[in-house]
Order: sequence, then structure tokens, then C-alpha cells
Amino acid sequence: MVVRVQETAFSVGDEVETFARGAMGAGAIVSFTGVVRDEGGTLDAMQIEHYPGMTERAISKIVEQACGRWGLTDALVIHRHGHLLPGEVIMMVATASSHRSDAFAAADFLMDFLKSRAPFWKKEMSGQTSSWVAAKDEDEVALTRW
Amino acid sequence: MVVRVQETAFSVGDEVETFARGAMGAGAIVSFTGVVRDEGGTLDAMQIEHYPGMTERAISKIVEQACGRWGLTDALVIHRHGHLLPGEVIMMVATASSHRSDAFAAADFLMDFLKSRAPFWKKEMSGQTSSWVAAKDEDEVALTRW
Amino acid sequence: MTLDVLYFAWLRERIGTGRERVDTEAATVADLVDELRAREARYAEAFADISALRVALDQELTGFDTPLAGVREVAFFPPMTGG
Amino acid sequence: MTLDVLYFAWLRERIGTGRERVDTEAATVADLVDELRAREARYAEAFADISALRVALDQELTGFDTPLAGVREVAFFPPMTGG
Repeated sequence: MVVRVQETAFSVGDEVETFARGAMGAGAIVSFTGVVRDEGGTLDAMQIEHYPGMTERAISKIVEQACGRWGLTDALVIHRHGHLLPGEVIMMVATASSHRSDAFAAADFLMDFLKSRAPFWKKEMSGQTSSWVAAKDEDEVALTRW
Repeated sequence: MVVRVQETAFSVGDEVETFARGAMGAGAIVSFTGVVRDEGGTLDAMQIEHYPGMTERAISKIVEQACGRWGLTDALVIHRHGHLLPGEVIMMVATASSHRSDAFAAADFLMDFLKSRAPFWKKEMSGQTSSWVAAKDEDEVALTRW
Repeated sequence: MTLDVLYFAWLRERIGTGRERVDTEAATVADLVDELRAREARYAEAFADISALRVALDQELTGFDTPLAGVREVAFFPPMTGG
Repeated sequence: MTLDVLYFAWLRERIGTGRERVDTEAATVADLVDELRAREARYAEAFADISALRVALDQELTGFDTPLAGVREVAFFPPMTGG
């Protein structure tokens, strides 16, 4: 189980490769990667604020829940903060399990909870204006699935 | 949309990296990787037979269904055949979409259909014995989810 | 008509070949299976329980009651185990 | 008691600081919010609608009716938008 909160960019390919090599006994590996969309060319940049200290704790708690519930052999969460450009990777999760349904469910669960229970706040910058991304009601509703 | 059926090994990391770079506008990328398990040290090797010609057609049809149903911006399936050792990657799928729920659902769908609608047959080799892997009833049941 | 008949996995091993040309007047897949069964014990054994088998005509999955008219390639195999 | 009070995202921008020390005898988070609101217009505006806000005590999410006894760090912020 690895949780990393960092400002620097990372290579999804390298992370997935390393994770897959380390999880060879598992059989099933699922990864999710979130990328900054350019919103049809209107987005110049994204700023991600977080709550140092609480961020790592909150994510670790979510990952522990997932590991316990689906018997994961391994899990990885990397989330960036700071200044990001369209096309840059914001975050990724990876899960490893003996059963593909468990690996899928756990990755889906991690994403739902990271979305609205990990202390990150996104701000979008377009030209002279910037605005905080509002949480969506559907993100809160998604948690009731689990 | 890329479908590859091949005997040679491939790097999951390289494939995910390339896929993610090509799918930058999408926002959400999900990958699944299947690895040969060593079954507690009892499995020496796995032989995967396929039906050349039909394999590519069947997978392409499954991928087209997924793309249409979830509005994917891109999809990738790579499936190996031939002789594989424990720890080797058997296959992977990747999906790209604007919405993470669509990317997850499409990857899950692809796996369910590749499992029992793409003409591959696995044979497990342990010491002097070898046996064809039997299809599971649950794999057939899984298709009714969609 | 002459068909290319293909066998995969344990069916291929039990019959002893992966591909053969078959001259037949069978109207449906089931009729063809009956003809094959009548050939030799290894065919009869291989096709003993067709509920354990799948069939593709010209590389499209289908059922055993499908007519063979116009078909060039018939493939028999056990349920698939991809992924 | 003296608390570290943290603000994030638009709440931080509206209040004009990300962190301050607050001397208070507030029994609950809601009481603390009332005290902050009474300070200045910028606080009153920022805390106008607490249904739009979340609170963490010592880095654990909680509700506005939670007692502050024993707490060292209080953080207020809008709903999170990670992932």
C-alpha cells in the first residue's frame, strides 16, 4: 500500500509497470488515471490546493477500507497538487487482487471516495478569470453505492 | 481503437503511457491487466490457443459495442497467445472517456466479454500434467449484467 | 458442398487434428455433427455432449440449429476462456 | 483555549488568510462559527451558509455540532473536489 501526495509530475506508465511487477501474484490489476481536460481549449491551467497532513491521512484511511473490503494484495494512490496544465496527469490509483471484479470494484470505490473525502480543491484558470470547481451532488450520491 | 493479438510479450507500462498520452482530452483512463498466477507455486506454464482471424474480429466487435455504448474516446485491447510463464502479462484493456464511470464500466464490460466471447482457450501445465481451464458458470452469468 | 472444419483446445486434441476438409450435404450444424459422430469413435466421443461445445460459422458464433447453406468454415470448440 | 483555525479554497480567499490562532471558549464547532461570524463582515460572509461548508477537527471530518474539547486544529473548507 503506497500513498503519495506530491507537486511533481509522474509517469503513469512507469508507475503502472512498477505496480504490476510488484503485484505479479495477484492476477488482476486495475488502474485509473485522471487527466486535466482542456475543456475545449478554454482551460489554461488548474490549481490544486490540499490540506497537508490530513490529505495523506484521509487517503490512507480510504485505501485501508478498500484493502479490507476487497482483499487487495496491493494498492497505490498518487495525487498531485499545485499548478497543472491541460493534458497533465492529476492522479492515479491502482489495485491488485486475485479476482478481477474485486480489483475493479476497489478502484471504483477509491475514486468515489478520493473525489469527495480527500481534502483537495480544484481551481480552474481561463484567461483573466479563475473559479473554484464546485462539488457535484452526484459525487456525494456516488458514495451511497458502497 | 486498437486491437492486438500477439505471441510476443509487451510492457504494460509502455502501453498505458502511450494510451494515456493519446487520450489526453478524455480526462478518465482505466486499464485492466491480467497476469498469469503461479497458483501457489503449482503452475509451471500456461499455453493459450486462439482462433486466428476470428479472434481479431470477435474482439473488434466487442470493442465497437463498448465504444458505442459508453462514448469512449479511445480503447485498447492487447491479448497474448502461445506459451506464458507465471508472472507474465496475459492481456490488457484500456478505455478513455470524459467520465470516469463510463471508463470503468466499459473496461469491466470488455473484460467480461473477452473472457467468454473471444476465442481463446487456456491450458495449464504443472509437472507432467496439463489440463484445459474450464469456463466458469459465473463468467456466463456476468454477461447478463450488461 | 465442401467445408473447412476446425477444432480447438481439447476437441482438437481428442479428434487429433485442428483442421480438415469435409464433404457433406448436411443442412444444419447439428446434421454435420451427426455425420461426424458416425465416422469414428474419436468423433463420437468428442461430440458426445454438444452442450459442452460452441460453434462458429465463418468466424461468427452461432447455434447448432443454424443452416450451413453458403458457409465455408465451421469451427467447433469448448467454451472460451480468454481474458 | 487556543485553536489553530485553518481555511481552504474560496473560504481561505474570502477570509484572507489560510491559518490563524483563535482564543475561544466555544463548546462546539457551531459556537466557534458564531464567534467568527461576529468578528467582521468577511467572516460573516464566508460563514453565511454552513451547509456549503465542511469541517475537520484534528484532521478528521466531522459535523458542526461536535464539541471542541481537547481539539487543537479546526479546519473549514468547501466540499472537496479531489480525484
